Amino acid sequence: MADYPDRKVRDAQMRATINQKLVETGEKERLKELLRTKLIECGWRDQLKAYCKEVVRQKGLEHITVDDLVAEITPKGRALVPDSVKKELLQRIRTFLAQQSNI
Amino acid sequence: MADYPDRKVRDAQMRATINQKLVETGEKERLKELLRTKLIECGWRDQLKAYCKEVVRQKGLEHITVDDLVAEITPKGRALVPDSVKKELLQRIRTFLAQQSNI
Amino acid sequence: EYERSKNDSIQDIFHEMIDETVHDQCRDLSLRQMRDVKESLKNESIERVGTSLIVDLVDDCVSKECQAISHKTLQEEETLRDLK
Repeated sequence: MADYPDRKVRDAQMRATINQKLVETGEKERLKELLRTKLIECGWRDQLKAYCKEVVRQKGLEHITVDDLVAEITPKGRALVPDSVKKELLQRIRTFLAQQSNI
Repeated sequence: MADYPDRKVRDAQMRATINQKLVETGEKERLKELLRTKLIECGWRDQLKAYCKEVVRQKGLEHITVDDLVAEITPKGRALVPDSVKKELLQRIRTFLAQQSNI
Repeated sequence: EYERSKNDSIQDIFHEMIDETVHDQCRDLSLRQMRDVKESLKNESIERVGTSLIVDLVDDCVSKECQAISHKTLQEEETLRDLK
């Protein structure tokens, strides 16, 4: 229990270091781009687009804002990300970090 | 069905905007002139004139007023406008509206 | 401990990346969808209004022409009658 605050600090430092590496090297943007591409390829974007249309149709354009729509579709968007895509992303992050000497 | 009143409001606003555009640009007058020309060219005017004479002959000059005659020939006049003329006007208005950036 | 911390950080960053991307994509889709629907409703409205304006224009023109033709025909017929 006593070292709990230290652990938190250490974890935060570790996170910051990894994050910095990912950003500095441009890997974070590449990974996000990969994720976007995978989401298109697997049909996630089309599925969500159809759901988006359905929500607008049901609520009526005059009774919905962009923020409402984002709030409505985001949980579904999260749930629909295929496990295979998540696994690939995680693997890519791990592989990248394994190649970095000072982490 | 839910958005029907919205549609009515939208159409009313749109109608006012388009009408203003048509008047401001002089396009409404040009459309009217085009319609008159087309009605002469396609023989509509001659047909209606002949029908008008026929009505006067049948009813007798002494027993008919201008208002009677107008009431008699107008429905026929409407029915005789060729669809091609209406279509041409519709196309003209579509082209005109497509050229307006701020509608 | 070091590996645990590293692993937790990777998991956090991974989830954050998924969340950010999903949110960005959802916002992009929502903006596009709202824009497309607005555009499509506007086009439908333009088509309906354009058609109705032409119907009114034709009606108005036909009414005026019919009045003019009626006047002229009656005048001509009266002149003919008077000449006889």
